[in-house]
Amino acid sequence: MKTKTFVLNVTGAPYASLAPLSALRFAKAALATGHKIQRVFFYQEGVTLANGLSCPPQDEINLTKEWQKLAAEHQLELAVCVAAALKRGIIDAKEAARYGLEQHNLAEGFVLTGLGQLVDGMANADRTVTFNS
Amino acid sequence: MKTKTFVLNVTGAPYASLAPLSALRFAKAALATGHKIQRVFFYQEGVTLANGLSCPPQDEINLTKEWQKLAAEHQLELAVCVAAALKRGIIDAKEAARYGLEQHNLAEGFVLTGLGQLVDGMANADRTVTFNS
Amino acid sequence: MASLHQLNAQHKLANCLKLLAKTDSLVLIEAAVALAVQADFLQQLPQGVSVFALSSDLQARGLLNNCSPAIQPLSDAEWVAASLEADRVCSW
Amino acid sequence: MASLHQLNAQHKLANCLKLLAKTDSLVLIEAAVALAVQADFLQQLPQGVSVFALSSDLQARGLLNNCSPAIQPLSDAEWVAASLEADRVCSW
Amino acid sequence: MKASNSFDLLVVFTQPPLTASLAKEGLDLSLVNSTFEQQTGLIFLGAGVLQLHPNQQPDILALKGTQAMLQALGLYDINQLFVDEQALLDYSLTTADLLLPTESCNPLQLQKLLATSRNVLTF
Amino acid sequence: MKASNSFDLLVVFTQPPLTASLAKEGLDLSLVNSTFEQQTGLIFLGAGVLQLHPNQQPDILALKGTQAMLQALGLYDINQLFVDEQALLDYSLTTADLLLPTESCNPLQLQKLLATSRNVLTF
Repeated sequence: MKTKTFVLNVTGAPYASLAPLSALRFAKAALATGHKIQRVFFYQEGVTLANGLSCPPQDEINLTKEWQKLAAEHQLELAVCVAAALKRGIIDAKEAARYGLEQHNLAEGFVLTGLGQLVDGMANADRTVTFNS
Repeated sequence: MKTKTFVLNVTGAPYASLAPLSALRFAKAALATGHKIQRVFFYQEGVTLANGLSCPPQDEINLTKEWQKLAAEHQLELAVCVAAALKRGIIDAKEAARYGLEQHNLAEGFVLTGLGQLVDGMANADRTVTFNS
Repeated sequence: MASLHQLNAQHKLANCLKLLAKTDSLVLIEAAVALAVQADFLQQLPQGVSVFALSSDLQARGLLNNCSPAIQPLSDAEWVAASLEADRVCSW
Repeated sequence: MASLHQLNAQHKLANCLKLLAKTDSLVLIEAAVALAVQADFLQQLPQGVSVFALSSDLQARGLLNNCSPAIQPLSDAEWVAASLEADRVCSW
Repeated sequence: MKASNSFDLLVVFTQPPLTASLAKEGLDLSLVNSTFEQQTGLIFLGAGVLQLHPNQQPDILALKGTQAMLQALGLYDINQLFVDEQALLDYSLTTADLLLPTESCNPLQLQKLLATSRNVLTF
Repeated sequence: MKASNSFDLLVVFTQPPLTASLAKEGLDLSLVNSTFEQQTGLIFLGAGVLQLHPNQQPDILALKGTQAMLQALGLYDINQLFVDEQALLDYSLTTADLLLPTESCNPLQLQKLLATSRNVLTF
């Protein structure tokens, strides 16, 4: 079987949708069957997965941590659309300083980036799969 | 006309829904026609309105600030369901300390509280109106 | 004991219709005002239901002039009044 | 040049059907697997469309045994393979 | 039939299981409502009847599901569950298949439940 | 007809105007896509045709709307807009009513657009 490259585009929020969970399942299955995940892009409500302050009940899955773990194991790029994130209050220390905010909340392992990274990914990957809310 | 009391229950997020905006319009119209808003309760995705780090584009409405302004003018209670908020990464300084987090993001004027405040409000107000996503 | 049904999305109509009694009222808000200009919308409702749509939501989407004459546009103040005239508001 | 349509909510079916060609495939995921046990679902599709549903999503909701025999349950690995067999994935 | 009872709060479930955390948050509210001694009635409407489908295994997806909360309803004196008769037909189910005892209602009965309850929330 | 063209990305709008920020984020993506010299086609499907309805006044709600972005499409060489023929009928519209020049397509033509495009995103 030939190795293929995927870009995953996650647009649904945790709790309001199953998008981050379905994308996680897809990513794990793709990696397990020998494929590559070139980039995971978080757009629209999907950016809220990158909120590092989320505290789910202890007996429930923590999707932000699951994605961080998978990304660390497989060197995945977790790219968060900066415009969508800032609107929804997902912000890193650098942007927070620029906006005069004393706090920040972008979870470790996620990077704020432009929409061009999604376009570039879609143009170059073998397959783009979107996970909507 | 007799003055009536309202409880508003906002369950939809800004950007993903118009719930916070419609509830704001309803609240302003109710106050302008002589009624009282006993409590505004934010539940489910509605809790994300209380994210104090949101930075909408400058030419777009900032719904968090609009609600803060209306609440200050009319001494409105902006009650945020604590369980729904913690899951979604909306947290005040006190809860952040309890969870060992260095950052927090609950916007000023909003208070984390239990679901009982919604039940109590529904039981006592003349009318409850929900704004869903 | 009539209810005011508050509908904010077209796809919720099917469930709303299950609880919509002929003595109830329906107010279209947000993007659901698109139903007010849809050809076969009114015939899906039980006879006797009063149908409203928020004026500002219609106008914002350019639909105020296309709205069916059987649907009454409401100002925000009239919306508040309608919520009090009914015995309860059922938001979908 | 067939597409795999990925449907995650029942209410999106009407729009999906507008772009679903008879040579395309459809995979039901998340809560849309409820369609797999709905009486009149299959007759709404064009003849010839292959219909899949994610096994785990069916099982999690107790629907695996009730699923129509015309609908093929897919493991997550088969889901990945199906996305590559098609020329593109259209997520609703 | 019980459908003539009057409730302080009617909670309406409209989505299939594991659609976001909607059903869970609706059940949370139902339980809290009951601790405030408010009479609570539950309606399972449309695809919402699947919330009561047996053999659910949410752990397959590492999710929590609502089975434990549904089982707890009785402890909170929430015993009045109504299901949409037409939805049972649509999904080839009968009340005997469901996780909990329920009463099957036609549209007029469902509408009467709404007409006699003080408040209503849909999930 | 243009519907035989092949696009790098097909962007499908399915929601009426001012439904969350969906349409805005779809248009943002379309414009960025174009700056990467990717051919972009737009389909307005179902209630999505109302995105092109004239006389929209989003400022009534203190919202921004997408009119300016729609007008900018031409500057980004995005000129291929396709609308769902059936949806025009459903909303009693013709292509002449719409904000921008579009091509009305039947289901087979819409399906052909999808079949000849590399990627597709729905909003």
